[in-house]
Amino acid sequence: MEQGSVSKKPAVVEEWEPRIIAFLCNWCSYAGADLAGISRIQYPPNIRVVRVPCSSRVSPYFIIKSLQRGWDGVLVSGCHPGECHYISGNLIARRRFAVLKDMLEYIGVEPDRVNFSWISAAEGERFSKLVREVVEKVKALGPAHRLVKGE
Amino acid sequence: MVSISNPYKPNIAALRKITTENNANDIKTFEVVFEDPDLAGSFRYTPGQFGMISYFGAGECPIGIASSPTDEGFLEFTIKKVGTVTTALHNCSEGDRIGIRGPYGNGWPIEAMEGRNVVLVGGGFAFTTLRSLAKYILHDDNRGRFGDLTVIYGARNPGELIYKYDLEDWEKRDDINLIVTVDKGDSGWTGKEGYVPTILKEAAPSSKDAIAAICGPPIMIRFSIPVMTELGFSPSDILLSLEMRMKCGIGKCGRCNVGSKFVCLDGPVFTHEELQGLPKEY
Amino acid sequence: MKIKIVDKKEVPALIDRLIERYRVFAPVDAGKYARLMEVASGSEACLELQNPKLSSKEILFPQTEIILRIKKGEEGLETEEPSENDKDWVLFGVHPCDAKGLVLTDKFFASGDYKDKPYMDKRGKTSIVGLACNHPRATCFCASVGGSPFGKEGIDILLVDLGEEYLIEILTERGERMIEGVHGLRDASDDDMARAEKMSEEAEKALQTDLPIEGLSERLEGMFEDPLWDKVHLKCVGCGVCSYLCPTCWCFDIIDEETSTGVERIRLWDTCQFTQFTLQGSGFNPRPSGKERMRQRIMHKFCYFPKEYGVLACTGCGRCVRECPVNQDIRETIKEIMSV
Amino acid sequence: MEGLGNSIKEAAERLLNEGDVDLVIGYERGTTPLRSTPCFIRDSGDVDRLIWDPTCDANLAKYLIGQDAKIGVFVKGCDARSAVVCIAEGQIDRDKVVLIGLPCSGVVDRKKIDSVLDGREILDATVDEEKITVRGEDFEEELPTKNFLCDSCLSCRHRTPTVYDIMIGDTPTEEPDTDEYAEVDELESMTAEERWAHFVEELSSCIRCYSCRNVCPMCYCKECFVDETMPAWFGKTNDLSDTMIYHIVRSLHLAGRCVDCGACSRSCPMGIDLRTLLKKGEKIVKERFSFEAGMDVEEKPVMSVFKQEDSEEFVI
Repeated sequence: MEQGSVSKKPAVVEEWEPRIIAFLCNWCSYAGADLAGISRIQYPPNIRVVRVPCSSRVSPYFIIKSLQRGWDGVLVSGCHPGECHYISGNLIARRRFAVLKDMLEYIGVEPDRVNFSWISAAEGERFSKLVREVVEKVKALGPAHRLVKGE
Repeated sequence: MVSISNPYKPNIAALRKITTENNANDIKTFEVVFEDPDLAGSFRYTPGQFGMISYFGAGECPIGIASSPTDEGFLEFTIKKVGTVTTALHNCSEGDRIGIRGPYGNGWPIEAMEGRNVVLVGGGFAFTTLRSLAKYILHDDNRGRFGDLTVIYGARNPGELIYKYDLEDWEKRDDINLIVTVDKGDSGWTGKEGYVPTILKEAAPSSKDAIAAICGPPIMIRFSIPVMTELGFSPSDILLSLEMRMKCGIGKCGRCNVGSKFVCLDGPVFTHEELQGLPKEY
Repeated sequence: MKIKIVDKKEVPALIDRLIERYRVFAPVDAGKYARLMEVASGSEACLELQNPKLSSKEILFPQTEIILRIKKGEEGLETEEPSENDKDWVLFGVHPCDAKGLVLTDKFFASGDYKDKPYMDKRGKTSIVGLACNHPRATCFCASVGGSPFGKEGIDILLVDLGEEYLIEILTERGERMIEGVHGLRDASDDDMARAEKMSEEAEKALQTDLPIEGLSERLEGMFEDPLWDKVHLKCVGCGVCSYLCPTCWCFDIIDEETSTGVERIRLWDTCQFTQFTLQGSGFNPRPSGKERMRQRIMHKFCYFPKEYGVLACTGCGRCVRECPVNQDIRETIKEIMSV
Repeated sequence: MEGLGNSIKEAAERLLNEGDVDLVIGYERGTTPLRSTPCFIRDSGDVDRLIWDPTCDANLAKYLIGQDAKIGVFVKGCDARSAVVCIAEGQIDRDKVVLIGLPCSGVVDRKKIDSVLDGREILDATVDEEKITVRGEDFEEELPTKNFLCDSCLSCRHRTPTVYDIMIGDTPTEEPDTDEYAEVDELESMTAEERWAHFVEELSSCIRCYSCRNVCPMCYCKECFVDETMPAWFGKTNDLSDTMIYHIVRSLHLAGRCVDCGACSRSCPMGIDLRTLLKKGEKIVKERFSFEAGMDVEEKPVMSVFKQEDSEEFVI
């Protein structure tokens, strides 16, 4: 673009898309996500999936480190209570997530940034709805700043 | 205000060759060449000195220089995969760039060794700077300045022996008395078996007009020194290279402070006599 | 030696004059304690408070400092040193024990073949305006370790609080340069100087100097294996309070942190009291418990450093006595050592 | 108070003389006004050093971790609960510890006292349960002890040790009037931005000296998560994000384990109020799992068990 002529190209304001990290338990939620894919169910591409053996494998370090690294949202999904492949993994994790969610909210991190859900291997449709819901909520919050390093 | 050079600024170097040294392949030798050509020529060091190796993003760690000053144009570092930086280095491939600061430390006292018989006792992968010293002594320009050279080197098992290619060359030479041992042999092993201190006692190198250098795990050192003393080596003729946690390499960060000495500045090589004067905190 | 007088209400203006030519760091009232910070105007400085919570070390040897930036450029790596080529600095209102601390820090970081450039660059452009201590605290013991409440070591201009005014004693040529742009200072009268002298004596008297320092270094030399060390450390929990607040603790750690633009090599405070300070890759730790660590801190300050530099590595500021969570009092430790 | 002084010494003397313990850990007079300091007594001849008054604020349960000697330790209500948590978590062998309960009615907060003296230095002080007398260069003032107790003590619900082998004096009875979650409730009523601003302001002066971690009996990890290098989860510098995360994660590790003894806030050289952070962890666990730390040696740690009916309203 020489200095002289300035052509009026429509300013494509690239709409900000949130980046969301999703920890999916291998036996249920990951399978649910897989089912959504196989059944060609559309859902926003904002999530990046990390497969974990069980929702109880997700330590608060993973979630807080993700927030620190600038992920705009975190989703952790495991088997429904009672259906855990390891019997009580999700039940132990449920207490941990409850304390973590309350504490992060207390510190001032927006509640919708960190989400927990139970998705079974058969709930492909529900998984896609969940992802859409989380993406909408995080998009409403805007880019993450609190706890982000180097902000 | 006179501007002083920054001792923390590393020189960039490229990994030209990476050779795995042991079967467990957690010990590799890295052949390194400085990017800045005239630095390659001016990087003067003596055997026993160490460099601070940087893997940018992981940090720095002190590694003894394994090559001999007689090797032109490159440096060698033998590194065991233990912590963050060493793991990052082990994941490197040839051509990758690292940083090198140094050379640091006093190194083996070459002048004190000239004209005398030299006994080198090494254990495990701490044999690196002794190998540097041995290669230096064996080099044609230097061999004449030293008397008999005895090298006793041991490792846990044959797979853990490093610098096998050097050991083979040294076996063929007649101006070096090489004794290699392993704590526990395996089917293919035909050489000596036994801990280094016992083999040292067996070999019983004469202490007449001789100086000894020991470098290995603390337990090997603890049991070798009494043998040396029995053989008549005086505390001032037993040299040791200390292994301490280091971060700066230039005597400022305080980690390697033992008594009023800094192992990175006043060491890592100390005579047994000097060590007797230092508090037992190494 | 020129001695001036300035009214207390003129001091903020004096600092504003300095701010025009220097970056000025002065004690600021941080609510629960005083803290040395950069001031944008003289009115922010508060000279009435006691010694700041952390010593002046935190300005010239900050807790976290980038010593190198590594950019992953196209043709490989470039290292770049952050350089603050801004105005010269002035540390204003520094008590003599902190100024002495900086003298010892200079001695250490400038010694040997390798100068600590990050510190030396800052120290080289820094002038010190000292503030004499009219009311030393019960926990201060500078006089017992070779200092004094009106000490001048490491100070370019010394202020003495005479009540309504400050006596200004210009001690060095750096001090001259600082005072050049400042007018409206009248010369001190003999009476002023006499009052200052009397205050100095009173301050000296107020300090308790019964600490047996004489012969401490020599005594410690032979005490490495003494059973005293088994008792002395028992209540210490191994935190970093005494080292981080101390003007003469300089140990540091170097780590790399990755950023979006490359890698930052960061120097940060560390202390021999932490468990991992001397922990080796093999798992061996020459100082495995609190006993060895406390012994190291005492031996380094009162035996090893004096042997190497001929002066104690303690300025008697009393911060470790006041702030230790379990009231481990270094004065008691010294007395125990001398009574063994 | 004087009667208690003697019974403390007698209890220690008997334990040492009868060989029930090799060591007694208690409090002795500190070296600066209003200070006590932990003391370790092996010879019964030294029991005279032992004291008990509202300046005895260290949590001595800290010194029981990793000990194999038989130890007699003086514990306030909160310290005893710390010992219970550590026993329940297998860090202290109950048979090797003789818990000597102290009748505590709160310990003084030196920072509160300093804040009313505006900079004047205390040269001498005497303290009892009614009043604190502070003397300086040119002043002497009497302060009602109850107005200068630590926040933890003002709302303490467990003055009597939940577990003890010997009780010195009679067990304290009166219940405090202040609500223990007043500060937490106040913060909860704020907006997220205000709460975030509060914690940024409070934690930004942290110098990572780890006195809060090192005085806490619950922090006994061989290698703390901040010291880990493989992987290095969070940074070790006093960068704001890393520092806040250190305190947040520590409060997560203490949820359902912290007994609100206040030792961390008292130890902080920068005067940071860590209590409003840790008290939230305690409240969450109490409301969600109706569990209170350090009440029963047999009860399993709350975060290592679960119930089917645990609340999950936060799960979407």
